Amino acid sequence: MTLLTWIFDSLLGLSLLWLAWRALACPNLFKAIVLFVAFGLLMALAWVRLAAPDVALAEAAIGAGLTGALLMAALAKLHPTEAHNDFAVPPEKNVTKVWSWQWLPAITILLVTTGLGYVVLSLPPYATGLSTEVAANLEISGASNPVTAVLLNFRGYDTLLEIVVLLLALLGVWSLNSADLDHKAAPGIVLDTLARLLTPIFILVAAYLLWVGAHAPGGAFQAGAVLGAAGVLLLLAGWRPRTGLMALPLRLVLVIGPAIFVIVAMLTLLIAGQMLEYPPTQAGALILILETAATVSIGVTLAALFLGGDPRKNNRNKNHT
Amino acid sequence: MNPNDYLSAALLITGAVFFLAGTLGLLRFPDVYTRLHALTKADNVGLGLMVVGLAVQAESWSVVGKLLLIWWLVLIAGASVAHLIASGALQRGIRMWKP
Amino acid sequence: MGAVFTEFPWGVILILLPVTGGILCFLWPQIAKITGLFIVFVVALLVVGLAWQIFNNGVYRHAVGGWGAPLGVDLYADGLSLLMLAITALVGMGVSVYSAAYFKHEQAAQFWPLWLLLLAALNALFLSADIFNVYVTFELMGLAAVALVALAGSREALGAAMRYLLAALLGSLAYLLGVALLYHGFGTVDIALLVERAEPSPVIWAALGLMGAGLLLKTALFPLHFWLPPAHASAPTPVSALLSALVVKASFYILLRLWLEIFDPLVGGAGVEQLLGLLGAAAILWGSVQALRQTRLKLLIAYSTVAQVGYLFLAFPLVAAAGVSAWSAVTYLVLSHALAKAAMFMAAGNLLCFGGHDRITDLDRVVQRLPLTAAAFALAGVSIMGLPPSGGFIGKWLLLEAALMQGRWDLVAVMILGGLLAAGYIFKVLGYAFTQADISHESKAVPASMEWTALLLACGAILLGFLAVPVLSLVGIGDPFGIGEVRP
Amino acid sequence: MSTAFLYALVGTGLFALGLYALIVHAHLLRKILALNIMGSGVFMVLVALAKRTGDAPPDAVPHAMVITGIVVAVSATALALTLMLKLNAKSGHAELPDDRRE
Repeated sequence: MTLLTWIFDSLLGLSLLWLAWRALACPNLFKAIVLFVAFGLLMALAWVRLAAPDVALAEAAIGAGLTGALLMAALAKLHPTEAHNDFAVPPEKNVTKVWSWQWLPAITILLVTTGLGYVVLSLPPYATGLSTEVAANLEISGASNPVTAVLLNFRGYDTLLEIVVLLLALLGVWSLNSADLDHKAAPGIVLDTLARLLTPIFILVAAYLLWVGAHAPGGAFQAGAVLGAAGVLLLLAGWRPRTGLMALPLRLVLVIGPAIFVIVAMLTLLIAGQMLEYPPTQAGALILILETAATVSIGVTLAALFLGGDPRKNNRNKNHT
Repeated sequence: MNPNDYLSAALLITGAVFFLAGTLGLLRFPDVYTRLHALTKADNVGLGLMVVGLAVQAESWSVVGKLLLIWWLVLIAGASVAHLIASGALQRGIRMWKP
Repeated sequence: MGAVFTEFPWGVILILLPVTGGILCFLWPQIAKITGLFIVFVVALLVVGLAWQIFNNGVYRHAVGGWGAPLGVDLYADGLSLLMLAITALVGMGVSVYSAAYFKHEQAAQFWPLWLLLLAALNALFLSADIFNVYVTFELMGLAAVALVALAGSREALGAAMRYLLAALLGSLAYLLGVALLYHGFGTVDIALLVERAEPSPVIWAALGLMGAGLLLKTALFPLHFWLPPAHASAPTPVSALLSALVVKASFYILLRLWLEIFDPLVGGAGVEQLLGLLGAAAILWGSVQALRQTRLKLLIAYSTVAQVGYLFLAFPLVAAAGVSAWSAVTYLVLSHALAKAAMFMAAGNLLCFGGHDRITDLDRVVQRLPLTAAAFALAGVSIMGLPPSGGFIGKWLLLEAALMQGRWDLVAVMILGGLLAAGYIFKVLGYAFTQADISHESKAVPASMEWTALLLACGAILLGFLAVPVLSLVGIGDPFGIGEVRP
Repeated sequence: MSTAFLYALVGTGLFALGLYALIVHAHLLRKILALNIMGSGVFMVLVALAKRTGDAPPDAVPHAMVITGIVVAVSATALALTLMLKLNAKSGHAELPDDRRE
C-alpha cells in the first residue's frame, strides 16, 4: 500500500467516524439526517476502495438515497408546522441526558470496542474465504458477476427470504397507517419537469443495471432501488396513481418478486430435487427472470414505503364517511 | 506517462480546484442563496472538467457516453435542486444577504 | 407409498407453504381467514410427515441449490428441531383457531399475512444450519412480531412495539457482527463446518460475546428482559400467546444450538455456564416477584414468562455432571411452557373479552361465569408451577434432580422459591376468580372456540407429563445434545 | 496496517458510536439513525475483511451478505419510522415513555 492510498484511506475512515459522530450528536435533527446521507455517500466511496462496487451501488441507492428520503419524509411528518416555517427544525428538546451517568456506557463501550479491535487485528492477514469455491462454480452458476452468482444462485435462499422481509416491512407499514391519495399539485414547474424528464431515464438505467448485473456490478437490488427512486421522485412531484389501480393490481406488482421466487423454488424442488437448484444450461435465464421480477417488486415496494401507508385503506375509509 | 495522461491530469486538477472553490464558497458565503450560487456553478464546471479528463482515458465511445450522461444528470439534478431550495427559502421568508 | 413419504422434501415445503399463504392472504384479504387456517393445518400435517421421515431416515439435510456447505445454504433437522417445529405447529393451530374468532374485519386482513410469514420465519429458523441464514430469519421473525404487536393500536402497544423493534434490531446487529467474525475467522457460516474448523482463539470469544449478548437480548434473559413485559402484555391476545410461547424460544433455540455445537467444546468450563445460570436464577426470582406485584393479568403472565425463561438457563451450569437430565429438562420446559403460556394468555384474552378489562381484583366470579376459561387458566397454572402430573413438573423435576446430583443447593433453593412464588401469583388470580367483586360490570359473550382452544392447549401441557418417554426418545435423534459422547 | 484492517477497525468504531448513541439518546429518530450507523459498521467489518485476498479479487460472499443486509436495514428502518410517527400521533412524543424527561 503506497503512502498516498494510505493517507486517503485514513482520511476517509476518519471522515466516516466524524460524520457518524456528528450525525448522532448534533442537536438539530434535520442536520443530523443530512449528515447521515453524506455519511452514506462516503460509505459508498469506502466500498469502492474495498473493491466492492456492487455494495457501493446498493449503498448509494438504498443506504444513503432511499433511507435518507424515508428519514426526511418522517421528519417532515413529525414536525409538520415547524418544517414550513424554517429550514431548521427546532432542536430536540432533550437530546441526551436520559442517563445521568453517561460515562458508564461510554467506558464500557470503549473497552468492548478496544477488545473488538484487538480481535479484528488478530485475524490472519491473508484469507481467501470462499472465493476459490465461488470462482470454481461461477461457470455453471448462470452469472459471471460473482456477487450476482452468490445472491441469486449459491445463496439464493437468503435472497428469497430477504425479499419477503421487504414485503413484510410494507405489510407492517400498511397495517399501521393509511396513505393520502389525493392528487397534489406539483410544487412547481421545475420539479414537475424534472420528474417527467428523469422517470424514463431512471427506468432505462434500472433496466441497464438489471441486464448488466449478470456479468458486471449491478443487479436486481440496485436496479430496484433506481426504480424506487423514480417512484419517490414522482410522488414528490405530486403524482398519485389512479385509485382503481390501488387494490389488486398494486398488490400483484408488490408480490411478483417473492411469488416468482417461491414458484421457481417449488418447480426446482419438483424437477431437480433440491430447492433453487437450476439446471446449468437454464441458470442464466432463470436468474434473469428472478431478477426482473425482484426488481419490479423492490422498486414498487420502496416507493410504497416512501408513501408510508395503505392506499386502499384510505380509499375505503373515505367511502364510509 | 504519455501526453494523454498529462492532459487528463491537468484537467482533473483544474476540476478539483473548481470543487475546492465551490466548497469554500459553501462554507464561507453569508446566506443560502450565495452558497447555492457558489456550489452549483463551481461544481458543475469542476465536474465537467473531470468528466473530460476521464473521457480522454476512456477505452471506448460508450464509456465516454456514460460519462457525459453522468455529467448531464448531475447538471440537471443540481440545477433543479438548487432552484427548489432557493424557492423554498424565498417562500419561508429568508432574506437575501445585503453587503 | 413409503418411499414417497420418506423422500418427500417435507422440510422445504414447511418454509415455502406459509410464505405462499402469506402472499395469498395479502392479495385476497376476503379469504384470508380460510386460507390461513388451511395453511396452518397443512403445515401441521407436513410436520408429521417430517417426523415420519426423520424417524425412518435419521437427521434431515437439504442442500439448497444443490451446492451444499460451505458455498450454499443447508437445511438441517434433528430431534430437537423436529420438536420445535412440532410445538410451533401445535401452538400455531391453537392460535389460528383462536384468532379466527378474535380478529374481525380490517384487523383480520392484517393479522393473517403477518402471522403466516411469522410461521414461515419460525419454521425456517428451526430448519436452518447456517448462521447467516439465521440472521435473515431473525429479521423476518422480528419484523413480523413487531408488526403483530402494533396491531393492537393502543398507545401502550405502539410504545411497546417500538421498544421491541429497537431491542430486536440491536440483538440482530450484535449477532451479525459475531457472524462476520466467525466467517472471517474460519471461512464458513455453516454450523457443522464451523464445528470442524473452529479452534480456541480471540475470535471465538468475541463471537460468543456478541452473539450471546444479541441472543440473550432477544430471549429476554434478566437483565435484558426490559422490552418483554410491555410487548407481550399489550399485544393482541393471540399475538401475546405466539410471542411468549414461540418467538422467545426461537432465539433460545439458536443460542442452545450454537452453545452446544460450537462454543461449549471450545470454551466450556470457563465460567460462561455459571454466568448464564446466575442470570437464570436472578430472572426466576425477579420475574416471579414482579409477577406477584402486578395488578393486570396480562402483565402478570408476561412477567411469568421472564421467570420461566430463567429456568431454561439454569440447565447450563448443571450440564457438566448431569448432561442427560439437564438437557431433557430444557426440552421439557420449552415444550410445556409453550403450551401452558399460550393457554394462559388465551384464557386472559377471554377474560379481557368477557369483562372488557384485565384487572385481577375485578375478576368477579369468572369461575362460575366462564368455567372453561377458568379451568384452562388453572390447568396451565399447574404446569407453570411445576405440579405433577404436568409437563412443567417433568421439566422442573429433571432440573431439580440434576441440581441435587451436583450438590448445587443454591440452584435447588432458587427453583423451590421460584415454584412457591409461581404458586403465589397463580393462586392470587384464582382467588379473585372465585370471589365477587364490589362492583359488577357488564359482560360480553366469549366465542366458544376461544374458550375451547385455551382449554385444549392447557390440557396439552398437562398431557405432556405422561409422554416423557416418547418425547425424550424423539429429541435424541441426531444426538443434538452430544450426550452420546462422554465429556471429560 | 493493510486497507482491509484499517477499514475493519473503522467498522468497529462505527458500531461503537452507534451503540453509544442508541443508549443515550431519547429521540426515536436518533435511535433509528444510530441503529443504521451500527449496521453500516457491521457491514464494513464484513466487506473490509473480505479484501484479505492480496491482489486477487476479494471474496464475493460477504459482498452478497451485505447487499442482503442493506435491504433488510431499509425495511426495518421504514417500519421503525412508521411506528415512530404513529406513536407520536397517539402520545404526542417521539420518545419511548420511560425515556422521556418530564
